[in-house]
Amino acid sequence: MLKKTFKRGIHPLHRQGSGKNATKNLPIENYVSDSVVIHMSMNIGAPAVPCVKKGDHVKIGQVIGTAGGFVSVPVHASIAGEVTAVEPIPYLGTGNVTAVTIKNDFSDEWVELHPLGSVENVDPSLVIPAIREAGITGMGGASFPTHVKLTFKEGAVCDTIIVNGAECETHLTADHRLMLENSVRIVDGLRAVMRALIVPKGIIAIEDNKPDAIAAMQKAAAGRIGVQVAVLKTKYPQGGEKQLIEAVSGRQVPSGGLPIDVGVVVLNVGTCAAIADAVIDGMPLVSRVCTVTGCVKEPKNLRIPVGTIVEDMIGACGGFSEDPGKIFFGGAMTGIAIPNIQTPTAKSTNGVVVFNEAESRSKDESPCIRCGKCVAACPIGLNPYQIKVAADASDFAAAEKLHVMDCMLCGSCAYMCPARRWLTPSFRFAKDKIVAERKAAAAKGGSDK
Amino acid sequence: MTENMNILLFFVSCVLTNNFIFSRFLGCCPFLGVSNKVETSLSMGLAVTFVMTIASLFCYMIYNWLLVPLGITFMSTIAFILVIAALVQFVEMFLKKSSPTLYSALGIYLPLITTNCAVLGVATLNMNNGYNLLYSVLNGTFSALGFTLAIVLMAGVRERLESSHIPACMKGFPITLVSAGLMAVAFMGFSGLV
Amino acid sequence: MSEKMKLGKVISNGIVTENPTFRLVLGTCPTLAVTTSAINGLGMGAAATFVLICSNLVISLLRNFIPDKVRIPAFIVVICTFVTMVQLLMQAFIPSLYDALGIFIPLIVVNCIILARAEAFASKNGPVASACDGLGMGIGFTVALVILGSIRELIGNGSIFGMNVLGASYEPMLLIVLASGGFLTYGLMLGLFNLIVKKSEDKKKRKEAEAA
Amino acid sequence: MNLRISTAPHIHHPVTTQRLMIYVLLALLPTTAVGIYAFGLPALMLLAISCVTAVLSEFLWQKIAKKRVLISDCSALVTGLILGLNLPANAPWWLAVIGSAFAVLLVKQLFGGLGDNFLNPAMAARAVLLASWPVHMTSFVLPTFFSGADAVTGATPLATKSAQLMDLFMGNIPGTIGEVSKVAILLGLLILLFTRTITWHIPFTMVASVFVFSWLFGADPVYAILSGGVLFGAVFMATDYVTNPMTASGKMIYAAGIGLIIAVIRQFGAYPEGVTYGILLMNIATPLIDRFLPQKIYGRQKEVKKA
Amino acid sequence: MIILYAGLLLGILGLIFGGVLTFAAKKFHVEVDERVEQIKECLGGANCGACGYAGCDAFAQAVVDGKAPIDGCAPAGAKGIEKIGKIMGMEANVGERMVARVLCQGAKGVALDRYEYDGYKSCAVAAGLAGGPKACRFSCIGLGDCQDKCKFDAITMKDGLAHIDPAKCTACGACVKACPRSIISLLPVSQSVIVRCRNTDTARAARAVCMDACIGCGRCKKQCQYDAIIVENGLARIDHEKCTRCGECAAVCPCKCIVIE
Repeated sequence: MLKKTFKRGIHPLHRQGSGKNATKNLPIENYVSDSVVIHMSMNIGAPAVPCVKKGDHVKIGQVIGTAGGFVSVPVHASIAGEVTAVEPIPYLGTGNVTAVTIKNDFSDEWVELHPLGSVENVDPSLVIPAIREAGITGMGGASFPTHVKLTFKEGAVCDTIIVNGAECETHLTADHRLMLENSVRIVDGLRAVMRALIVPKGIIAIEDNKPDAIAAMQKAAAGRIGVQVAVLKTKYPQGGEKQLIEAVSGRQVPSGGLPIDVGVVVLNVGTCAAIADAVIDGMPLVSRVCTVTGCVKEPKNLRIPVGTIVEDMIGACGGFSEDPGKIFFGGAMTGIAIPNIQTPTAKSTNGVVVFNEAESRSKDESPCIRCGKCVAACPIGLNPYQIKVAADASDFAAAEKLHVMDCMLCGSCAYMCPARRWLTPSFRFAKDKIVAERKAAAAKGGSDK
Repeated sequence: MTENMNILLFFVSCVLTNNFIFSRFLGCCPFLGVSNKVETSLSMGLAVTFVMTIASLFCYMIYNWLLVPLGITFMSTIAFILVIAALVQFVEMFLKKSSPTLYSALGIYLPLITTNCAVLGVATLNMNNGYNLLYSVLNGTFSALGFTLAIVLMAGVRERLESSHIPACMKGFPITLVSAGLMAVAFMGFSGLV
Repeated sequence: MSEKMKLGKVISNGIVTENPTFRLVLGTCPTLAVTTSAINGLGMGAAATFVLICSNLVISLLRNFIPDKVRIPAFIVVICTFVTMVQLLMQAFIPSLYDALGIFIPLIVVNCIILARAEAFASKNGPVASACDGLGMGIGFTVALVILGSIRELIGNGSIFGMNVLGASYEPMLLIVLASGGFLTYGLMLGLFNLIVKKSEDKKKRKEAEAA
Repeated sequence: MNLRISTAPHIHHPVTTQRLMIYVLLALLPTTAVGIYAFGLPALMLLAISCVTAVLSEFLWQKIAKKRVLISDCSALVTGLILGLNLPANAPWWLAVIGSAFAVLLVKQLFGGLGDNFLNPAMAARAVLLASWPVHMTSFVLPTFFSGADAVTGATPLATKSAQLMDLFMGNIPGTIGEVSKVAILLGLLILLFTRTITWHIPFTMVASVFVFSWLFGADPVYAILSGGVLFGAVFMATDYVTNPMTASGKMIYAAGIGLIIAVIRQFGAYPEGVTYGILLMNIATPLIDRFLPQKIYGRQKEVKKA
Repeated sequence: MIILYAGLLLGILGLIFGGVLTFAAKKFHVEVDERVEQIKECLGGANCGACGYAGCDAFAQAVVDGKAPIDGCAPAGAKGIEKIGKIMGMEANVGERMVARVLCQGAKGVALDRYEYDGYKSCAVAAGLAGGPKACRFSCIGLGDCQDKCKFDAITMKDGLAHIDPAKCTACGACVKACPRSIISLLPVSQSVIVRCRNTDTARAARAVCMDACIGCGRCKKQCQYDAIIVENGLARIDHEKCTRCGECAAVCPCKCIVIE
């Protein structure tokens, strides 16, 4: 059978099993630390507003930050204990974010939960509000509030929901293990959304390098209405929303559009499981599975409370096996490097990867030899070489003409570049500049009126 | 049939083998000056083609029907340059009036063409080689197409050189000239085609 | 400043500071076409110098009589007259050179240098200064052509002004006297010239900075 | 503890520029070996001289221009070797020196070094040598290991048209050092394809194009692709990264264009061989191909159809 | 006879030509910016195209639009260029010469690092990663965005800090725009007393991230006899109108963040 996939793309760390060998056979372990730092900017959009103060006692699942708008979700305490600080901390982006520090009293006391019942019987109109109240955001890394994704504009019709089990990123096995161990929950979550939005078809897409997960999901999907499993050829960035849609349905999301424009919604497997938890048990999103791998003594798949400090997670894995050079959240292709091991995790942190000194040092850029490997790799079909030339000359108008705004920063071009040119960062920079310019122009246009 | 074949060979000769830029050095100023953008150079090339075709026709008529009968062929240069200058002016006006779109595309290049030695060159060449009316006009058109080909190729190369790390002293004209030299080497491959 | 020194400056301006070939990059067509040998370069340079001096002189004399609107065509007619004179003179007295330069003699008319000098200098200055400007520009042009011609003749033919200097065993690099060789030599000379100018300017600046 | 931060991606494909160049050298090895075996010591000398000159010129230029010295990327070595393989075995030594120096200094470094040249340096240098010293560049000797007698000067096979196809294939023909043995060239092609240094687009399209156009122009198509430098050019020279288009479709247009020009020059032109000029001319057209070939961008196809 | 023909021909052609020109000039007169005409006067007028524009008119227009450099016309010569400069630069170059200054002294070893940056060499990118590689959020990031933008070779990077050579600086402002931290300012060249810090954090926070940070202690203010120093938001600022360049403040600054150029 010809397995489905998208055009172009790459195979990162092909010989090393995409860096997943160390953890792909390890069952998920629970780990709870002494304290957590939960920051309020866990979703794209408006940050949550903290509603507890220093000295308060909180239970697991208690709301500690209320949603700051429609494109925002509440934040819940992930452990029970005393709030020791509510203060701004520097985080991964430019500025500071407000964070709530909770010291664990190990009482494991939960707030009172309000289960809605089985996913096949629940009132469909209650599902999306429940998702919002549970504070669910996309758990594949983008952290877009899920209820916003599931609220369509007038007239849009969704005919397929795709569950993203591709996990094409390197090193990560969190979704893989979740599919093996919580397969029924994932299907439940999918069914809940299908019923809520009256969608006839749900496809769980999994790459063929996870045969055990495919078998488990097929078993769980058997007999469920409209649910099927699609097997995809292993390739990066298959887990990208647009690539996954192309691979599974053959449709292409129009440039600048959303998946719903072609009648599709994509949900991560972790998100589906969280939705099932929220509907069946009324449980908010307070923990997630996170792969800790690389230069740690015992790489593990951990289920951690949201906000666990990296240092504690490394400790849970037996400490560093070598002097660390670089640590990043997520896989090696799109992961975000963190400045120190006191950095807390978030709802979207699907992995913590530790690189040693040698792995983390990047080579100097050498001259571009125009080999075209970047063009052959780009899943969007752009010409990264030309965009880089424009970006280096600060000619952002030219970069925009070359469709840099369609770039999704997957890093495929930079991975393949034999001259080690910093393609992706310069595209990110160009995109930021263009967005800023557009905003400025819009603001100006508005004031003119 | 043979006439058609001859014209084809004449075309190849004018465009490739005896390319105005790469083997005759005519029209080098605009070739070096106006070749920094592909679009600009294409418009320039088309404008030159337009003018050279008409100039060949008029110069042929002036020379063979006026200067030769009167026995004042030594006036050819002065007559040609006046014809070309007047022609360019007239074409500019005509375009402005009749086709504003074409004018906005080619118009700004017209004054440049007056002093383009390719136009005077083609008239003089026609005269020296004793071409008949048809071949004079064809020579004008085809040579200009050769010029267009050269200038557009050059513009493509120069756009690419823009992002190159050329030594400071070679930037601008020097590197353009060296590029033109190397392109001329490549065009030598066409020698002997006709 | 005395009148003489001023004129001297006008002349030297054309030869060095605003050398039409190496600094202004004007008149590229004849420069590339006729510099296959030193003697051709000299011939072309001399012809152009003659036209430059005469046309500058005449245009300067007529500058107050030519209506502004038609000045460019008028200049062209004047230039054209002298070019035709040169053409006829050469044909009569040095036919070998006339054949070698061929079509590029009448094309002196459209040589940018001549029209540019007429417009930029002769139409605004007196006849003596204009003639000097023509002389300077002409010499600058000639010197450049002779330099290029000598280099190309030396490499491409092993000789200078027709005299064999590199010996019989030298195998000439034919390319240099072909079309592409013209572009290459001119480009490289231009680069070299830029480099020298830049170096000397830097030196000057450094000295000034030190003095200050 | 301070960690290191960089932007994603944090991993890279192990192939670097240097390694790509080494793959090319590896692929050139069979051809070089056969060339040296066939033509003996003079060929070895010539190759050594051109390689040393190329690397030395690059080194000196980068030192004098105070640039980063990048000779370790091996690109100058590749240029030198390809140029050497493009010379007739009995060419004088200074031809190799001038050619290599011209290739590295004028065609490559003057434009900014690796990646900035718009012409293939070795090809441009060969064309220059051919124009400057046509006699030296076109007097070929028969390989000594077939005929036994050494230094039998013969005209280029395209001019005599007497060589048999098998001789052409195995290399029993007069020609430049590199182009004699097609077996060795094909071995090199396999190496390049296997290491994914190049894709199939250029070599296959170019050979197919020469085949088709030669046939259309009334020449023997099999003879056309086996004779002269078509195979060597298709495998090693037209595939030079820097000077060919970046997209797969662009590469095919480029290669087809080379094939057409080769067939035209051979059939109607003054030169018996058109590979060098074909490649150079399409090098010149490369920026335009890159610029005007429409890209198929995800999510934008419909837009194109509408317009 | 021949002379007659020649004369006649020239006369007739000249007449036609003149007529055409007059007609064109009258019929198709278009209003243009006065400066375009003035600049055209200074140009070579040969329509040679060497400037890269389609003729002298196009070049003059481009100069007025600010797209072409004023020295783009080679035939115009030095004098012509000077004139064009005058036409274009009437309003420019008034007042004192400005010079760009770097308001940070946080070189390596002076300012503390937050992390080691190893990536795309761009301050703007690094500034967006976990708050920038240096602990101080007002510091020079030191990856040379300003250097790249400087067309006059006036900026050098040393120990992760930009240095501007006032002799080479033309105050074009390119570096000011390029700096994501806005630590480069254009100041009058005579203003030689400069507070080389922009940290507005509290004294403790500022001291914690950089040895040379201004802590807003106010000793300079007390020392200044001319009331030329203002301390706001924990940062000293000098009023250039009142400052006499006496240098007393620099002598007492405990953090060495007031310097005299």
